[in-house]
Amino acid sequence: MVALQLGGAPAATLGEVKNRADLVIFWGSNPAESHPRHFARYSGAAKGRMNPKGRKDRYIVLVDIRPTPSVKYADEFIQIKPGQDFEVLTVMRMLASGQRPDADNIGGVEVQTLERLVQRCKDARMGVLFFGQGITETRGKHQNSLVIYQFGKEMNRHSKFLTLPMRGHYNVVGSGNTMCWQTGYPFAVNFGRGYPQFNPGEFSVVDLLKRKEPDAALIVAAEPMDHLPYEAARHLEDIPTIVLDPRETLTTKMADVVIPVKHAGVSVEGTAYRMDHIPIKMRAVLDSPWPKDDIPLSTIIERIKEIRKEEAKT
Amino acid sequence: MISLTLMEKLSIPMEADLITPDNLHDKSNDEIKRQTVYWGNKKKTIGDFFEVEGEKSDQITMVGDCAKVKLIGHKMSFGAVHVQGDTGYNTGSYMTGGSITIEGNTADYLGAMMEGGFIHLKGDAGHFVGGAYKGETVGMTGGEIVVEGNAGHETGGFMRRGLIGVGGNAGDFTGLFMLAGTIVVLGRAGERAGANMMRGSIILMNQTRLLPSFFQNGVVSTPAVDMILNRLRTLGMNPPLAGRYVRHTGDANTIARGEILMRVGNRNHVEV
Amino acid sequence: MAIRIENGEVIDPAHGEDRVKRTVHIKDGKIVADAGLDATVIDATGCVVMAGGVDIHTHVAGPKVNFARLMRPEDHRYEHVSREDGYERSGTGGVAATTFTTGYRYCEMGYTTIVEPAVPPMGARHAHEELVDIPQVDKAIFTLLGNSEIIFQYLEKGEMSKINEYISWIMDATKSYSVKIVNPGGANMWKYRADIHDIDQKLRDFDTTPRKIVLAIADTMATLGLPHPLHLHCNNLGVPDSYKTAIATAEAMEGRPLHLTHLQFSSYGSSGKRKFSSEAPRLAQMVNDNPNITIDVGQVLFGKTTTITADGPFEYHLHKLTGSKWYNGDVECEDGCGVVPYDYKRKSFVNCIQWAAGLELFLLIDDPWRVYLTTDHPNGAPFITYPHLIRMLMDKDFRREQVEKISVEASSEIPLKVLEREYSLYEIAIITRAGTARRLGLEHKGHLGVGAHADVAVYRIGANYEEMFAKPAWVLKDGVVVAKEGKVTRQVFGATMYVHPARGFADIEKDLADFFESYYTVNINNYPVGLEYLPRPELIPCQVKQND
Amino acid sequence: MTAVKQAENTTVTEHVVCPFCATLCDDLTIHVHNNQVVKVRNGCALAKGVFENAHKEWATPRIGGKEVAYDSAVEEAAKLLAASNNPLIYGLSATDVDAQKKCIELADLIGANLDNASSV
Repeated sequence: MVALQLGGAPAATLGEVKNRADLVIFWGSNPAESHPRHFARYSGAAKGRMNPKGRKDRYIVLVDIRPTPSVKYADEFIQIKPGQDFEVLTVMRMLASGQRPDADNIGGVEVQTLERLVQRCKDARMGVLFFGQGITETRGKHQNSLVIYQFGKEMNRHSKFLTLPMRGHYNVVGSGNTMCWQTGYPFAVNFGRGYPQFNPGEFSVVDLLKRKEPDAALIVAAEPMDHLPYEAARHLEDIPTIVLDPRETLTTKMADVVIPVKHAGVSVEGTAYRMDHIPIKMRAVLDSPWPKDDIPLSTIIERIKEIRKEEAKT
Repeated sequence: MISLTLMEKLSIPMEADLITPDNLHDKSNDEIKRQTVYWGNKKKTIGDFFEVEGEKSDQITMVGDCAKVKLIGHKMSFGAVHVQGDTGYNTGSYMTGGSITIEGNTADYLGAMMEGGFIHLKGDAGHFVGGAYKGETVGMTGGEIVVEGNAGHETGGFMRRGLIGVGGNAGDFTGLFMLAGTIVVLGRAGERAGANMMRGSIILMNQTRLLPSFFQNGVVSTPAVDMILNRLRTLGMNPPLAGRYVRHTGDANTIARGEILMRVGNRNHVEV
Repeated sequence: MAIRIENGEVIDPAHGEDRVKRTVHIKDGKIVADAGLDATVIDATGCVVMAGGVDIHTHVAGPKVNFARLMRPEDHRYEHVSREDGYERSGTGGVAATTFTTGYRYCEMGYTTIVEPAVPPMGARHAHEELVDIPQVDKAIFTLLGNSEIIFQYLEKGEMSKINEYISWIMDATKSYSVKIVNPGGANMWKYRADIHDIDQKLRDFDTTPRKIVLAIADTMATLGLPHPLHLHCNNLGVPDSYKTAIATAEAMEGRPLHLTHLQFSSYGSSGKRKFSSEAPRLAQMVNDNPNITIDVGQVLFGKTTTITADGPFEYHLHKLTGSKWYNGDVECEDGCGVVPYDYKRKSFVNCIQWAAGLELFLLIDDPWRVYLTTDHPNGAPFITYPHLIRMLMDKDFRREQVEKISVEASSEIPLKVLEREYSLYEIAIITRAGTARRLGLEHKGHLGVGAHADVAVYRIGANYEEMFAKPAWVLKDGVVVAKEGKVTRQVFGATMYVHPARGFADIEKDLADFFESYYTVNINNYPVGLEYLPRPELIPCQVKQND
Repeated sequence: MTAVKQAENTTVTEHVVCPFCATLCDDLTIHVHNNQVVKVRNGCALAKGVFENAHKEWATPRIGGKEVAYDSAVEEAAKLLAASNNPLIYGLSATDVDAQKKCIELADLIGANLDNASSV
């Protein structure tokens, strides 16, 4: 996200990958385990307008620090040393503009191998680079995403080239979009002064909790006790914590207040955004005795307005 | 001198962008007490948190652990702020003149988007010293920052003019996207210094691994470097003088007019 | 609830009223003949009373607008709307403002209806989710169809009835109001990193041309009786000699109704020392000669903005030119989009020509009913600059002052220098509400006749026209006062207007199922946007001609 | 209608969207018997996990670990948040847009910090 804010990106919806991409690179991403049907529906075997034979019409490259179950779907596997993505991509940018580094091996990869890969990108009808947590959560973080976007943008001088992040939670893209149209920012927002301020680090969840700054927390459809670093999550044990969730989780077990809600996409309809920003309306298949989560949230909003009015009177 | 003494250590942070000589210099102590600060989600006043003493002045002294006090010296253009303790986020951001001295440590974004003036930090800084806020493509455009302790990642990111000296170590991506200006690190710099830099100079007193997009380009010993180090000396640092530097130019993925000078040998270097 | 607006000078061009002193009666959200004696009285002494503004083309919602917000946090950092100032919801401003802020700011200028003109069908659900969060105004979206591969397939086979059926289906599936074409065929070619340069150039994947695309869609729109005609962004936009393409496109229409949008961006020639010139006078002549054509200007004003368009190749061109940030978002089977920040500078020769060309269009097109005030928000400038633009049109001395500030080299080349025309308040009312409402086919908007929606703006005649139009004394939405002295006083939500054209031209169910299966990644059963996405839907009827 | 009642207490729903990862596959067919998912067609192993376990371990309204009436839990939440000087609202990534909008409205109202999984 921060990388996108710095330079933008060449992107497209996944159907473009299905219809036109003849070169697909997965970088720091293991779709076989994290997004099992991505390959069949969009990126690998999917048949499309210019790819009538599906898998046979595509060359697939996997770049990672170790072989993963996704390797068997790839034509080529490039193994790089952990934490060297930024260096490798920096060299790919150089190679794309006709420059060579002084070294023959960068991050555990022969420069010749990278040269071949860059040439493939240049020759592609449409090249796509999907990147995952293996690159966005290692040393360099958003700078790694940024160098990918830079490579992708520069590659558009030679070929149609797209760079697309593999997002995790099913509606994390929706939360970014909704926050963006209401506040201008996709995450890490603070309303303390009566208007939205944005500053990752200053206002992002892990840092706030590590610094023990919040004095109450409302957790909506998330599992901080499981997903956040413990040194951050443990502050939730010290402050009043309210959790809205359909199911019992580690977080509901420690919460001070638990409000059960319908499970979006399972027991209630609702809009979610796919990783390529396409909104889809989810369906419901089960009944649930609890209301949809926006209903208790609305009640809380109305109650707080009443409490504020009462306070103002006294 | 105006003296602000923090009455109680804070756990919830406060935005105190009105604590600048520009805003306080002509106010009585009672007026100062009535100035707005934002504490968490509440609108409060300086008087709610600080004892205010002294007389009208363009010198402000802050006493106490101000680690949760953000935006001290925000947009200040003259006078001096002296903090006898730590400060919070965004200290001296958008500052155009005057000076800030901090006896302790500070959080991220020290002197971010700074245009002029001087910041002297005795302790450690967070990330993005003299940096740019997210989305901005130009960071510090003038002024000088001295960090005696360590600095975090992306020190001097997007810097366009000015001088940053780090006495201790610096994190990764020092001088990221640097457009011009000078950064000196007396301790060790982390990885990927100068990534995407276009122009400007990064002077490192210790060896560090550079990106493959930097090319070695001779050994230099220039009066220009000595001038910069002398300047740091007058600003209270203790850099080694008279040395030779291996010159690396880059970043090859930009116009590549930047330089990273790495000192040959490491005699005299300050071990942190 | 009843209101009488008394002592004001009514300007209602739809009824030929020019500063007529009369009372405007309002009851139950409508203009009525008599609001009764117990009506609340607004004393509009010293004010003009107009219908609420109707913006025919403003990018305020949908995927690419949100990318513009996402990509530019620095655009929001310095401007905000705060709850401390009494607003119900906070937000951030800058050129791509947040939804609530957008609604408040339009309202505070006296606008009550806005149209988001460029939503790819797959983005319709997103656009409607955002429209729900834009308060104070009625709104609608246009669907982008100029690069639809489904239409291209039918065009190859000459199956017009299937195109009729598909467009009727897609209007319903997207709950949109009309059709927009952006760079017909160009976004499709951009999927190969190519573009279209001539209206008779063949596409790569399909045996068709921009000319055929535009004509087929225009004919379908007439057959379906959509209230607003084809809304077209021409090929070759933004480059020297773009005016030739605009003229060729207009001629190709052979008298069919056409709205050329942000024509300013298509009004460049290649003469002069710098091979870049304003050909606005020629285009103005073309509009004057062709009564089937209306335009909105897309005025450029100096300052920083963000360009947002479905014209993917144009944005790449701009990115290469400026080195700015660049977002590209191709949409499968449908269209594309690009986002690039831009800074229009008084020192830039090209920017000055662009600035002048827009004003020349305003001043040289004779019939105000066929030229509308827009900045193609935010492409030429953010919409909050409208009052400044109005002053430039109404006050020739002020305009001359502005001309003196631009690049000397440019100022010597622009025809603008000799234009003396000044818009009257009556004409401003036409280009900002009466004309746009009429061209949109909104019978209940843009005027103050009995039966109209009681969307009213009361402007106090002040020191200059910029101040006058920046802060109306009162704004009413559906008969309720929602802003006073240029400040929102009450949060309300308007309707979302949409059409539901007739069906039954052909059977395309199997075609669509096959097409979706083959080329889309979204299940056709999950594709259409239901009415539940429009909390306040307003169905606008289609006018099918009986003799067709 | 895509949900078809097949037998007593059994429904089959087609074109179901999988709320697990951001691939958001929308071609699942789900068989439900007695309000339990008994069969998932087209879904990957992760999707099966979501649907087949959906009826297990439902949360209950609680305050301090003790089960309470639903409204009491909501009321307690409102009181806690109203009293907070620096609240945090976190999550949003695994629910729908309506809930996300309400979270933002609430954060705006109470001057909260608001974050989602993008920052983690």
